Amino acid sequence: MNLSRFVFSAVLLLSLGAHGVLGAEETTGSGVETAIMAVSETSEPASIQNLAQLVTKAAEAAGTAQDSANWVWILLAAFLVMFMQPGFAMLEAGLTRSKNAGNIMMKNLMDFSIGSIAYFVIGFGIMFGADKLGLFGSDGFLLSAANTAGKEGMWQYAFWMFQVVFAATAATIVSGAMAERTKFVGYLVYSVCITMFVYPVVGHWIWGGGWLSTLETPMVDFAGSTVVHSVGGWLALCGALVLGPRLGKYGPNGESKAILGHNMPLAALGVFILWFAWFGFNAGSTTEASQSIGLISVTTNLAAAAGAIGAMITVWIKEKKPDPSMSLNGVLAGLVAITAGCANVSPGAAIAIGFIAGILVVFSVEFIDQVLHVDDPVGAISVHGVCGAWGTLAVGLFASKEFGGIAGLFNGGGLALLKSQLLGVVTVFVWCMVLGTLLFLAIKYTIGLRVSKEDELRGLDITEHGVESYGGFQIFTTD
Amino acid sequence: MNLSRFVFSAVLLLSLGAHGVLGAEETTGSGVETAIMAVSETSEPASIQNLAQLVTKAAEAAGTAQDSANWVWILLAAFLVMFMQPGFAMLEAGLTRSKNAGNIMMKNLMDFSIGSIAYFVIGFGIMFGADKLGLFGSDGFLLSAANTAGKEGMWQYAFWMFQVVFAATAATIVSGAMAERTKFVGYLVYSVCITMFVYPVVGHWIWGGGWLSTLETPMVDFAGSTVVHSVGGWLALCGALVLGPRLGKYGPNGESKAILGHNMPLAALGVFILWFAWFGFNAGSTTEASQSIGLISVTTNLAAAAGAIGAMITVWIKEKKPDPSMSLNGVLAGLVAITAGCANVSPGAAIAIGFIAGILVVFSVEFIDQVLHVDDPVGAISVHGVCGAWGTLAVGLFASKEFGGIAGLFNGGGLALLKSQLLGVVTVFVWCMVLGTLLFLAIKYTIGLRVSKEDELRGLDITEHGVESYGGFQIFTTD
Amino acid sequence: MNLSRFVFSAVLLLSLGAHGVLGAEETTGSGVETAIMAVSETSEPASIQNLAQLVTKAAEAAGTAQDSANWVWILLAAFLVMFMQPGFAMLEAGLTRSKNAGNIMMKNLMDFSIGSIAYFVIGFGIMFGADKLGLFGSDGFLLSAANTAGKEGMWQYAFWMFQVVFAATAATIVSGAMAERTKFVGYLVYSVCITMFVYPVVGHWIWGGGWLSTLETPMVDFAGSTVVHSVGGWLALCGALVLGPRLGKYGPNGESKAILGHNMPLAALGVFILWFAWFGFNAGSTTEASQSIGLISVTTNLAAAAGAIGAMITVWIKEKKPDPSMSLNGVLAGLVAITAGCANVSPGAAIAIGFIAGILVVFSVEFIDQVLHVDDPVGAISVHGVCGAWGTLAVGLFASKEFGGIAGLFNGGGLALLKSQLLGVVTVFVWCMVLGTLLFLAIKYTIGLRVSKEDELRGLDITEHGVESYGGFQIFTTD
Amino acid sequence: MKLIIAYIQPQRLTQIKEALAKAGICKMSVTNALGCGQQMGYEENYRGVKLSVNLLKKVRLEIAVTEEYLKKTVDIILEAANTGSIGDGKIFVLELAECYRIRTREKGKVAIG
Amino acid sequence: MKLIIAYIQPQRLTQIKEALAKAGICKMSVTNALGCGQQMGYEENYRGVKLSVNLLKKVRLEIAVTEEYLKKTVDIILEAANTGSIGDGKIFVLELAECYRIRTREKGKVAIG
Amino acid sequence: MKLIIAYIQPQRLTQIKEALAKAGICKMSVTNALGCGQQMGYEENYRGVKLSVNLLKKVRLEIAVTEEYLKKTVDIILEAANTGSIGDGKIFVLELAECYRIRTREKGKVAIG
Ligand SMILES: Nc1ncnc2c1ncn2[C@@H]1O[C@H](COP(=O)(O)OP(=O)(O)O)[C@@H](O)[C@H]1O
Ligand SMILES: Nc1ncnc2c1ncn2[C@@H]1O[C@H](COP(=O)(O)OP(=O)(O)O)[C@@H](O)[C@H]1O
Ligand SMILES: Nc1ncnc2c1ncn2[C@@H]1O[C@H](COP(=O)(O)OP(=O)(O)O)[C@@H](O)[C@H]1O
Repeated sequence: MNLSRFVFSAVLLLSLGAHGVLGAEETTGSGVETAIMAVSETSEPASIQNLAQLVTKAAEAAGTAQDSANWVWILLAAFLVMFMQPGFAMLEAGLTRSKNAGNIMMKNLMDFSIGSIAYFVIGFGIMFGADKLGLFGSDGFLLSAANTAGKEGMWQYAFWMFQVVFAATAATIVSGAMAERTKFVGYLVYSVCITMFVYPVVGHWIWGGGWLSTLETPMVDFAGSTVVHSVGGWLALCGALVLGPRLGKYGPNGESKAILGHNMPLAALGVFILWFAWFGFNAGSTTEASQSIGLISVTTNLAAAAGAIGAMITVWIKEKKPDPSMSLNGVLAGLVAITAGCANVSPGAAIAIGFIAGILVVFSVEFIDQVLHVDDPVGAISVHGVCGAWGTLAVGLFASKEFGGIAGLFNGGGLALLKSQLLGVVTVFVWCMVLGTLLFLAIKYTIGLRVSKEDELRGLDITEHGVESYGGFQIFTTD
Repeated sequence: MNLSRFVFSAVLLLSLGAHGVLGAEETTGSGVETAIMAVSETSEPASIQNLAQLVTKAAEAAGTAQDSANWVWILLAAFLVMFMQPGFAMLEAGLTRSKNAGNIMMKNLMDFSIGSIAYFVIGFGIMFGADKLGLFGSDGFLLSAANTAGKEGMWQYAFWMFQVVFAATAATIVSGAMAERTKFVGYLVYSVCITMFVYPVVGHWIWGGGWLSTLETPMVDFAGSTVVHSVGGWLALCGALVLGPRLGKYGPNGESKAILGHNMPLAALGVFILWFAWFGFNAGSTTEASQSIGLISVTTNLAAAAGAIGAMITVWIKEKKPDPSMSLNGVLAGLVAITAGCANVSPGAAIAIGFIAGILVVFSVEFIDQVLHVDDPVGAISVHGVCGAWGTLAVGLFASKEFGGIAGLFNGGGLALLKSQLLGVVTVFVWCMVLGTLLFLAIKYTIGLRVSKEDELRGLDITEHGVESYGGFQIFTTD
Repeated sequence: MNLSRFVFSAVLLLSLGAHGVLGAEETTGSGVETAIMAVSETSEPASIQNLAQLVTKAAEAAGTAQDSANWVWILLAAFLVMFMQPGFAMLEAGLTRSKNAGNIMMKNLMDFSIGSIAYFVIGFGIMFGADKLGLFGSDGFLLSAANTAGKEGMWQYAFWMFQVVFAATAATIVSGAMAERTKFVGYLVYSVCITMFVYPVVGHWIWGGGWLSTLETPMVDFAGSTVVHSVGGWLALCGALVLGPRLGKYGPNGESKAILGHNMPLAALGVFILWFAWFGFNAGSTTEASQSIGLISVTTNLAAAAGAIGAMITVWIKEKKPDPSMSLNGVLAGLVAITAGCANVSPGAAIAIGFIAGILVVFSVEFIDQVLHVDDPVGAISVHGVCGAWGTLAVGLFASKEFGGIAGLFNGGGLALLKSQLLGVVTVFVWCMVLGTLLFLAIKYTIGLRVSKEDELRGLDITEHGVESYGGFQIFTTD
Repeated sequence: MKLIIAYIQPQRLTQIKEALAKAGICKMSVTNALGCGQQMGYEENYRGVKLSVNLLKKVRLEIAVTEEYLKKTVDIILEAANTGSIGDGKIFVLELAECYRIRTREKGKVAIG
Repeated sequence: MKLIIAYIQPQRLTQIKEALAKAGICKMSVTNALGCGQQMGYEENYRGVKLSVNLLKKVRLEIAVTEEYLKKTVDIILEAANTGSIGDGKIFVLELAECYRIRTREKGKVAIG
Repeated sequence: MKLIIAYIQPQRLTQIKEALAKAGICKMSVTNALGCGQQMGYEENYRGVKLSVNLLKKVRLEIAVTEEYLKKTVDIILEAANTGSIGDGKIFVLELAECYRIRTREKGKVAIG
């Protein structure tokens, strides 16, 4: 009969469709045969009962296929965000001196390594575990919520993978502002503390069901302008403050001196890598293969572009030359700023947010350097702290119902959202400044945060790691 | 009753399957509960009516899952193509002198940045807007065809993201041929013009429903050997012609002199990045997660490999040594050549196309340098222009019904396709040469296209951007 | 009637869902219209017959959607693994001297290029063709099993793409141990032999249905600790043995001398790229978009992190300084070690496996250098050979039923698995050492394996490729 | 006329340059050099192997002066380059037979400054 | 015998080498140097901070000659190195007490060329 | 006192340093240099264009010695630097008018070693 043929093929196809979940051992080819055999054995007559069963299976298969797409997407995104590590490493190395390049590599390598373990053991639980008082999570340590029994348990692995790379990003940001003078062992200690505690707490507040996400108008920080970038930026500020400027950075009268980076192509490569990886950061923050990932990629890209343009024009006007390192900072400024609102604003608004961030970053870098006299070799405080705050507030201005379901001030949403955003920005600032200052002071007065004057002059590569980074190259250094 | 249980679970699973479109805010975990509740509330008795409804939902879920895969694929491809920017930047910097490395970074950074905005405002509309006379598109500016109301509107965002990175690639190709002597502000201007107008018009002809795509035998340029690469290559030729050679490139008797690149590992890194990213370029041009992406990746990879081998052998025979920079060009030659036909030819044909491209690029580089006396530091004209043309014509020779549904000369398809390919190659050449020459001359006689002799000698890093790229490194330069 | 409306929409949606397989030419937009038209034409009354047909189509669409996800995943993974090539190239170049950097680029470029062709022509058939005696495959050369007729044929393309990048990885590993003294033409020859024969045979034994995969307790090497890495590592050992140490590597009394690498940031970039790409290597080895890819990514990441920590601590204790190059080796040690068991062990076990690998690699590097006096500039033998063997054995210890369905010694599985693992490790070691020694000796006594003393002193860049890699840079070399 | 060659610690270059400039000695040539002397170098450790580095980074100054500036120049360098620790470097003074300014083809004392 | 030390503009090296070769002077040693003199340097601007660069890239030639070649060599350099603008450089001539060719252990005038 | 300048093949540096050290001459300054002489250079080929490289890598030693050490030093270098092939380099000896040790402000012979 015709019908049973259909039923058989349906079962066959369903099995095929579903075989994505059968386990990895099985090859695609063999899946087909198994299915055919299964069908041959169960050739019962077609009935509405059978049909219903088949519909269920079809639905199951469709669900599984969507799950597969979700898994692929979140892991692709996680891999991309992991790739931010070399992005930051190359940028930081490029904008500092050659005598510290190996130390920078070690820092970026080890903060991700130690951070991965720390986030596995403690951080993830604090961020996404069962909420306590709206302040922190309290279970799920050691990935205990994950298991291989079913989809939910399996999802935990994928989700953790995505979250750990975010945690490592927050930690690695700090490194840039403290470059060229921080003791390696001190670096390791504060890096662990950040991934294990300081960052996860903020993450819990905003993403993990904590108090900022349960406000009447919950704070919107889609991919983490505040959660990741501001946290990194403000901690960088604490670190640079406690640490003090590099030798020779400020003259006797407090005038700022330029300390040139040693490798512009490396720095640019870093920024290109970051731009590339940021698509995973923002569009991946859907954590599923929804259709909004296209829109998010567009806003992300336009903001980055506008940020570069904004910074280049600003520095061109101010300093008469289009400074490469500032333009690179402009890209990151745009990216950091759009991170909070990438799913909530129009492409046009994304350009505005990015462009303003690009302008802001130039003034901020000069202000922090020349007025505050805080020495931040790569501009991390301005890029991540200041532009992260700006981007978070910008959601309160530019958010549009059409995109993310909630409207900001400029789109008729009134001040409600802006207030929540401001509240988030301020409390996270306070949290980071307090915790950060305590943390860095504690390290300073115990194991030590800064290398000796001689070590700084000779460079951390030799003094901290016993090896030069550019063996054979003649490098002219007068300090 | 048994049936209703099935129905319930079907609804449950459908909801799960479909939850990929529910918006990003919602976490996977909560989706399950919502679905269960929905089912409990609507526990009507099972009937054929219900069943049909469920089938619809199952079908809907399957469609959504496929959409998800498509979205993931096109965006993955777009990200990869975006990553071509550092590929080109590193290659160009590596093959030129250290005194211009920062300028090259700025050019590649800013052409993508400004190009993104220009393509958003104007270019995309000209390329894909409603056709006028088969020549250009006329609406869809500022992404006005995109919206969040439904799938089609959402798709526009993803599609734009994929297209903008192609536009930027065309623009950035030009940079290499004009390296080490172009005024930065002139660069910015022509770069905008290319992304905004010159490239989108050609794109419209071939991909946007323009006249070359409506020929009786439409031209086949699957991923853009002509649309992207030849356009870039011919514009590079115009640029290099108008600009003239670098100081010291040709001796008093017209003999060509070697100007060594400064960083071979950087150049090689660039080519490896481009090879990696090219999979997005070619296989992504399906714009959907179809099964042909495997085949396209295979042809792409084999052609690249054959191109490298072809170029290495050729230069080894001609010059007695396997020159690294030529072998790197060979990879790109193979990649550029297979781009048009990657979905239309067999793996064996791909090897042939790539291998010939590899041979071609060596002779072309030497011809353009030593006979035409056009100074193209990185070989962009040969790689993108010449091999782009070769690859486009090769489709007319090697295309096979089995792969892309249309046959070329060698597979019994006669001359029809070859003629269309030739027509496309020639008209695009003419269009680019005319527009390009006008454009570069206009810039030359207004804001200026070339830096002064002194600036060229000192290097563009210091004169155009006020900063050295390799601070501290002792670099021996006699020019 | 209500029902037929549902049927229509179902058909419509199914067409949409399935349109991913319709071929690449068709744009997404036009797919919709086609489907609507198709429905309008076939508006027959709804019946159980129709419904069954629709269910079949829904199931088909779901299957297709899952296929799409599988295709996307395996290709994404293949692209990532391809990206290992620059990873290895940068690492190897960074840890060796500047005078050989261009040669290293050429080697890595050409082994992938020539290897791609060799694996296409011969290797793939030997690895996955019809089994002969459990020892090698015997058909499927030139990708003859692939075709565009249906899913199975199409899958072959995708599968080949994934496999070729693995083959190239095995070949490229050898390069590092033989760096700075190998004749380029000799390199090309052995590289082809490895991709064409030595590697595919082992691949067949373990992955292609050969004897190690048909043991009572089949050997488990999920992503290739043995198949890829040990093969590469042991061949590297043969190569380094036959070749002898670099000039000046050992003093007159056999004391080992340090030969510094020339570019630490480049080496670190290489390792970061490898870490990133390794997610494709391991999680991609499911070859389908199953839910286990999350878990595999987690174990991979944790083992890499633990490897870095293990190596850093070990070298810190032994040598008083946290050596960057050893820490970089530690990452790779962890990654290589987890490769066999990434789908079969718990995250906690992954940390243990990686950490031990990190310790092991430090001792192994020093033992091979200072006791065996085998000169391996980048530590390839220790990283890939030794840690590959360790990782393979570790599956026999740490495997857990919960994860991959089979238990190792520590989880109540007894010695069965460990024995199979040991058998695999030993036989692959013997195979590689015998074949490798024959191969390298054959090359040595025919075309020659090592460059002359003068060429080695001047560097292979100039003598083998006629060009310097760092034009203009002042490099102080005393050898 | 004399040609003064001085090997100094790199980090003292700026200081010396400033001190000399104050005394009206603004012309000099600088190269980077490696020095080996009493300052014994240091031991690095690369991949488990000891590596003794005994060529240390120095900066080499070359300053042509007239006799009248000689003492001043030497004194200033002795002053500004002194850190008091081993490795501070040396000053060598050579007889300068002739000196030309390429631009003007001037010769002798006038060409020096 | 004399030892000629010349600081020149980098871009003139090729020209000078060719001119000297034509006159039969093919032996010389070259190092890169940084010079500071009347040519005041320039100001860069890095991340908003002024940076004055006053050590400019020069090339340093060292040529040992016999007395008879002295004038010729100096004249050729004066000629070929001259661009007429500040920063063209200097030529210093020192007395050369002795000269050896390592390969042959020759000594004195014969060892020079 | 004398100032010895020696241009040597880079690969001989270690050997020479060791030989000198054995003879108690441990102080010297080293720079990298490019040399052009009888050793004609070589031809590279870059992207199909001939490129003649005639500046070859050399290492330049500068050793200040007292008269008594002069012959010993020169002999050791002549010995240890000799490979017997063209390009082995030269030794130049200059009169050293004065010498100062910056650290101690010592002057003359005592300052040399
Ligand atoms: N006799 C010499 N010839 C050449 N250079 C010397 C000589 N003595 C010292 N130098 C240079 O001076 C530097 C400092 O010398 P060193 O002996 O370490 O310190 P100090 O002069 O303070 O005792 C050395 O690194 C070397 O560059
Ligand atoms: N007295 C000096 N001692 C050492 N080097 C000098 C001296 N005077 C000039 N030079 C070298 O010559 C270069 C050119 O000198 P400068 O004064 O700028 O130009 P000019 O000689 O044309 O007036 C300087 O950069 C420096 O390298
Ligand atoms: N007259 C010279 N002046 C300066 N440097 C010289 C002179 N002659 C030789 N040299 C240096 O010595 C090196 C070796 O000289 P070359 O003529 O090639 O070999 P050889 O001395 O064995 O004949 C040259 O590369 C150069 O650096």
